Amino acid sequence: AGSVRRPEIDCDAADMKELASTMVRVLNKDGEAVGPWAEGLDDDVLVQGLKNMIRVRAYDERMMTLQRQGKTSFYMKCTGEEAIAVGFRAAMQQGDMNFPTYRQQGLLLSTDYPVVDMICQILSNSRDPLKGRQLPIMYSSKEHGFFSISGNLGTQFIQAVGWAMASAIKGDTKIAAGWIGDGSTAETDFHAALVNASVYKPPVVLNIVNNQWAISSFRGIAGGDHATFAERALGYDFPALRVDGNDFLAVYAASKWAVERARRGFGPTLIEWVTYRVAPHSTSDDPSQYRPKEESSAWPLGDPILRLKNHLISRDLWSEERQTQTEAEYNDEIRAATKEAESYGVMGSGASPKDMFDDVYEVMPPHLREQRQKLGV
Amino acid sequence: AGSVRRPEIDCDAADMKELASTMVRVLNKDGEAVGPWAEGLDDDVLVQGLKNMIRVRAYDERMMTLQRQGKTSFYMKCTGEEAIAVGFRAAMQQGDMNFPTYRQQGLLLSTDYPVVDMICQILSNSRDPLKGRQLPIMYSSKEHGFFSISGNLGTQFIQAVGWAMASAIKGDTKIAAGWIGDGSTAETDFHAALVNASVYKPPVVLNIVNNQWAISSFRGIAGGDHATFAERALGYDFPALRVDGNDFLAVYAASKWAVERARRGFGPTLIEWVTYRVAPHSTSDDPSQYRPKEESSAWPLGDPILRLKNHLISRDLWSEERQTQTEAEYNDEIRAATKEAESYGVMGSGASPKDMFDDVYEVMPPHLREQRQKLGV
Amino acid sequence: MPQMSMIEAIRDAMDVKMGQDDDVVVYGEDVGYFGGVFRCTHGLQKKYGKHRVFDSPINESGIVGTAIGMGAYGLRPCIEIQFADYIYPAYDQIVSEAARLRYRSNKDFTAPITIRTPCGGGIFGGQTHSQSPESLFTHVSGVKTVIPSNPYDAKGLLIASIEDNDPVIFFEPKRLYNGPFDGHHDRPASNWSKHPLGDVPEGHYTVPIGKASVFSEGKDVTILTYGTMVFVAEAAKKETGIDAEIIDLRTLMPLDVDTIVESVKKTGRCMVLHEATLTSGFGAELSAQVQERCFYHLEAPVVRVCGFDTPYPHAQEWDYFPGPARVGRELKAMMEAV
Amino acid sequence: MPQMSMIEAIRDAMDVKMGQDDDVVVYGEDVGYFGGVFRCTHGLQKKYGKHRVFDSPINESGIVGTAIGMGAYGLRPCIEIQFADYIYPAYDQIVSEAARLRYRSNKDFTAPITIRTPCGGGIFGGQTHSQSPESLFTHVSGVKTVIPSNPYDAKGLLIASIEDNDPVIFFEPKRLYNGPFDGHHDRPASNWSKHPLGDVPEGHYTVPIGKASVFSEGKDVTILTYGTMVFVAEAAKKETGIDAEIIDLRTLMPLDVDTIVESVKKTGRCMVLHEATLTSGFGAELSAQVQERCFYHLEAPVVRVCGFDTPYPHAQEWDYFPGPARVGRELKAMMEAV
Amino acid sequence: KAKAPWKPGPSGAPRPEGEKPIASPAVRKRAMDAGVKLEYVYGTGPAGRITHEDLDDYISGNSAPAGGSSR
Ligand SMILES: Cc1ncc(C[n+]2csc(CCOP(=O)(O)OP(=O)(O)O)c2C)c(N)n1
Ligand SMILES: Cc1ncc(C[n+]2csc(CCOP(=O)(O)OP(=O)(O)O)c2C)c(N)n1
Ligand SMILES: [Mg+2]
Ligand SMILES: [Mg+2]
Ligand SMILES: [Mg+2]
Repeated sequence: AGSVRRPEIDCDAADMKELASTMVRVLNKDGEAVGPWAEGLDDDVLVQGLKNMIRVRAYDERMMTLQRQGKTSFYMKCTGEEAIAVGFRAAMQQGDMNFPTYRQQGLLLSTDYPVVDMICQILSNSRDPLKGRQLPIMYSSKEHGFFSISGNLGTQFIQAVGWAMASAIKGDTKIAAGWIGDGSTAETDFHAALVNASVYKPPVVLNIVNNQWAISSFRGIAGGDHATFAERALGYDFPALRVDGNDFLAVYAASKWAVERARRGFGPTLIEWVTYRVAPHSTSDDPSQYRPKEESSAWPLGDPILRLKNHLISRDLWSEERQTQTEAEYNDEIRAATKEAESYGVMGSGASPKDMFDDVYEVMPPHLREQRQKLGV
Repeated sequence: AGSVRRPEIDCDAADMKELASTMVRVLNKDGEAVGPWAEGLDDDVLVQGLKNMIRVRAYDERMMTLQRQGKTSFYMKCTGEEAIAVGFRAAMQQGDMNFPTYRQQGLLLSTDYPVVDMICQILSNSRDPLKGRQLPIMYSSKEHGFFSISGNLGTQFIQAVGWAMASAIKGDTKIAAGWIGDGSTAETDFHAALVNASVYKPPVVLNIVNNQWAISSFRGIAGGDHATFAERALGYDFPALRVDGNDFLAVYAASKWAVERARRGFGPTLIEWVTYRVAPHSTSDDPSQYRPKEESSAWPLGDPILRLKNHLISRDLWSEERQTQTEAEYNDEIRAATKEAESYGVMGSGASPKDMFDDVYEVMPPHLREQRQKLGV
Repeated sequence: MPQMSMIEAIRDAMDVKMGQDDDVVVYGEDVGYFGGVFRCTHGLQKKYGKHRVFDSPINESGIVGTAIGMGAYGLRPCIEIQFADYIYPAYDQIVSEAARLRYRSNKDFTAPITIRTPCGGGIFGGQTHSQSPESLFTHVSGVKTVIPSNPYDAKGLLIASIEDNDPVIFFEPKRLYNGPFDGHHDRPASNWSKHPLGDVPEGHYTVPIGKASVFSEGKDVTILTYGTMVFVAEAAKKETGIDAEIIDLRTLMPLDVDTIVESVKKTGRCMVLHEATLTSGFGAELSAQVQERCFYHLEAPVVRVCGFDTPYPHAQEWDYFPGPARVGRELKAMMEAV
Repeated sequence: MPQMSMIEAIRDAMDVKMGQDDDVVVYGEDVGYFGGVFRCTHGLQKKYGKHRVFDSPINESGIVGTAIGMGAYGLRPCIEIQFADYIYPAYDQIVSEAARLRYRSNKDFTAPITIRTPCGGGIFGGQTHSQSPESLFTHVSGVKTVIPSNPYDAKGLLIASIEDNDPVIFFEPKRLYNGPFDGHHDRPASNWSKHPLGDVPEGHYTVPIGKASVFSEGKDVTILTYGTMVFVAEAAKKETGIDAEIIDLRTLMPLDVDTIVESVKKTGRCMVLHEATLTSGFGAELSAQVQERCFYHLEAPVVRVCGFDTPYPHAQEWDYFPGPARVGRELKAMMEAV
Repeated sequence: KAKAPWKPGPSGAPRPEGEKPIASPAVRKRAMDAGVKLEYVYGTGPAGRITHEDLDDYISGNSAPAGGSSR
């Protein structure tokens, strides 16, 4: 920890190439914050970050229970990866836009987006903000800087670049953040994003969440065994960082750097967040078929919540009691929210067939009106 | 010239990264061959290379005349880029396969592929080996290691990787070569090729012909202004070379290195050939609309034919007389071939409507038979 | 009124919209400095600056992908795919993203983008500069598909497309760029400057998306067609003397069913005519709808005259192209059907 | 005879061909070590080694692109796209390359590849795990399109596809993987082990590409359908008591026109039934052809019963799905037409 | 006012006994509106197809009589 330098915010890409191959880490083995990336991190942000991570984990556990109870068909956890979305969100501002994957619930749970609405989306019930049209967890909230999630991998990486180009075209200072998984970097739209980021240098941060697995495929199947994913940026004339994604302080520090760089007009940054997918890919997945059980229980890189907690306790900013209490509070919050959400229906009950025909276009064209009428809804 | 080291054939990608940023060049300003890449180049190959380049240029000029005479609708020259295809082909063996672009006529003209057939393809006449179905210059010859050219940019880069994977799967020693233009590296299939080459390490050489222009777009519009195209390989764990593509000796030496590396099982290489598109993009193009006239007349990097000729003359392997004589010989050859080809028809005359329906499938399905019958052919 | 070619009319539509609305941006391969390989954006960069009119990397997926992002931000990109044959790398972005965005986000995000792309054969362009892939888009819920046949409609429809809040695929029949084309490639080309539809008003006007036009009235048979084939139909009508009613659909999705039904009910006969490959072409949808909606008025089967189920061949272009002779033959045959 | 699920039958087809022909290779996302998210390739890597059965990067364009290269070399790749909804990034490679290669090279190169991909809804998969994009391929000259409805056909057709020298898109209706499905999602699922079409011979056999099967004879009305909807049609037939002749097309391109025409000429009525979106779906082509070929025998309009022109919604899946109730209603209505 | 079944005549190919009548939808519609059952109408068109004229003849009583002597 602490050994990687922190370049100036406007450092030339060519002058910081080694940061694509090393790893930014702030917390050392003893939980101390060390090195240049440890500087200037606001304690309040760290404490709030811990709380948000606890909230995310409480949410994930509760939603898993819902799925096991047959109240939703599908869920995806981000266990072990909480620091990344939560830490990154802490560096963003109102008006910035994320183009997230399905494993970035932490972005939304770090805001005041109503958790009941999130659960209603998962239950596809009568209060589902997306009217039952989307698979559970595919949230959308423009107001909260969370672009509609797509089921198609990689497509949104380039959209983030486009959004940032628009911001630049309008002389705006808002920034965009693209999100992609290690496996999905193989998708061709990853390249589209890098090329366009290279040519137009828009204010975008391109985040690769390298959790080592893509369903059953190890990162090597995406070409990430001997080269790092961050090194993909080396041929595109913009900088890359490789960061310990389970070290909240490193995440927050690197995010701040890249977000500020973008906002001040110095262009895009690619960040590889090194982490580990502790959970199965989704509730439809059984990882025991393809990876040794010990691997996930060993929890490579450590539990990000535990690491931050220990750090904060060592600095007297936190305590075991507050930890226990906070966990209980969020469990209660989520339990209550779940209860409320369930009152609007579960597993699609409450979704209306009428809603099926709306919003395909801004104005319903005659053929859809005809189809709806024929169905009698 | 001569300053870039020549790594061992099995050198680790990680240990030769700087070769993506420098430029391999063998001929110095005085036309002497210098440095490690100058070693072991067969004089016969150089002389034959010069001849082939002269042949290519004679062919290009003649085909332009055909187009101006209205005997074909379309042509594309490779003026100034002759060394690349000719030099690369010299390093290949029978059985290897190229996946060329439309500017690699030199690959075919370096073999014994009948030039009359090439011209018949351009004329879409009754002897056109492709039966008039393809745009002029979109040759195909399996026997001569020349994969059917596609009008769609970039698509064949990944196909070359697949062909090489097949060779490896079968324990074969044949290698494949992919070809792409600087502008086309922006296509998403470029990334597909790099990712798959990275994961499977098949025996393929991936050639980028950086002639600085893509129709009206300068290389910067493909992200190649501050980073080199060769550097694109840095994130994919296989080596890249950046080579003066107008220096036949450098081309041949680098090709030999990469081809041998692939053949001996050490995996793919990306090569950026730095050159300059002297000609218009195609006969449909007018570059005076988008680039200063002086640029192309300055002929950046020099005329590859002149450079090789001077080198060979300085070594007494060639003479002005042989140059003049060879030019005349190839002009005569091509003129005669053109005359013969024209006797089979020009501008599509001689192509049969019946051929339109064949070979869509191996066996003509009933609906196509019906359509053909209805047309009465 | 100014006389414009289709190229000029298309350019003028963008010019008008860019002048009115700062959120309109224009880009694509060779679109900026050079002004497009067909010159449709010529002069726009000079007028509106490099931030609003620019060159793209050769990456169709990126062109559409960035446009979706810009649309989500609040811009109104009008982008060019150099040839419709090269739209496939962007197909995923169009189908999975642009088309679905409004629906899946419950209107939280939209993609008000216009994708201009030249289509169709007749310029000796071979398999990869001649395609008409419109039916690959009409199957996709959430996109609109527009294809004008003349300068007046081109300008009005392009302005309407840019103003539309849904993604529009705007096909430009390249054979018509410079003049109307009756399908007789062996006769001298004519020019829009001599055609009434080359009269294009200055400034802002729209031709509504979703409305067909009766290009030529008639009572014997209805010809449903669009783009280049409108003028081929007209030529076949003249040459056969069959009193065909030619309907220029102009918009394929949403389709103007009322105009179609009214005409077919009147004539009792219907030909569907397009340049695209027959099987699963848009003609299949038209034929199906006509027989669903006008069944008991039909005196003869709905006939499809289309490109053959082959790639668009280079040398055999005019055998492939459904020219006036083939259309005429089919017209006569269907008038004889009892 | 062994009893197999569709998954087992598909796996067995690959096993048989890999055993017979060293040139057959199998790959795709999660296909190698894990054996595929639907387990269709389970055990094949163990049996044939990592060189012949392997995992791909998540890059559909690369999966198809490499397969084309391998095909040109002389292999016979049988590749998997994890869901048909994710085939679009590979669309360019399929349309512009695989489909055109034989033609444009005058047979110098061919692409004898098989692209397996699960399609269709009914598993609560939402918009991006439920699509049926078959008509986007039937429009493409040069590819064949196959879609089996049961284990016996699946094995025989997959073997035929792998042996075929043209590119084949092989759709696997995922709702049928484990058992026939009559469209009543609220009733207990049934299992192939209790169905005669779950009887699958060991070893090599083929079901010919291009031949439909008369799934159920009848004389009142012809139902043209395929995949999941075959069993829905059967359920509607039972529930309404209407004596429908159900034709399982099995191959969409090339289409078995003779079987269709014979049946419709006999019944005089025709319903086209599929799960894909109505507009420009394959039903449009079927409807057009039926009216072209059987016009004077039709006693009522050809009716299309299809998915709606919307994305496949998640919660409203069973409203979208053309289930036995909707099919039955339409059947009754069309029998009343005179 | 049902008439007797038709009998094949010289101009149309024979339509086998018991097979359904063939006619365009427009003819079918007219017949339906006129209350005529096409089974009884003689077809002179290709493959015994019933044309508008056949229907006119039938309605005006000019078609082949029952028992079918020649026209
Ligand atoms: C275009 C496309 N191809 C395939 C899939 C199926 N799929 C869903 S998630 C996934 C793995 C993604 O792995 P990664 O990018 O590493 O993200 P992670 O799940 O690890 O967060 C795959 C293959 C898809 N959704 N979209
Ligand atoms: C997919 C696709 N998009 C666009 C085009 C149109 N196009 C043909 S050549 C060309 C420029 C290619 O430039 P480059 O790759 O640098 O090759 P060069 O012509 O310089 O050899 C373009 C844009 C195409 N053929 N295919
Ligand atoms: Mg992952
Ligand atoms: Mg170039
Ligand atoms: Mg619009």
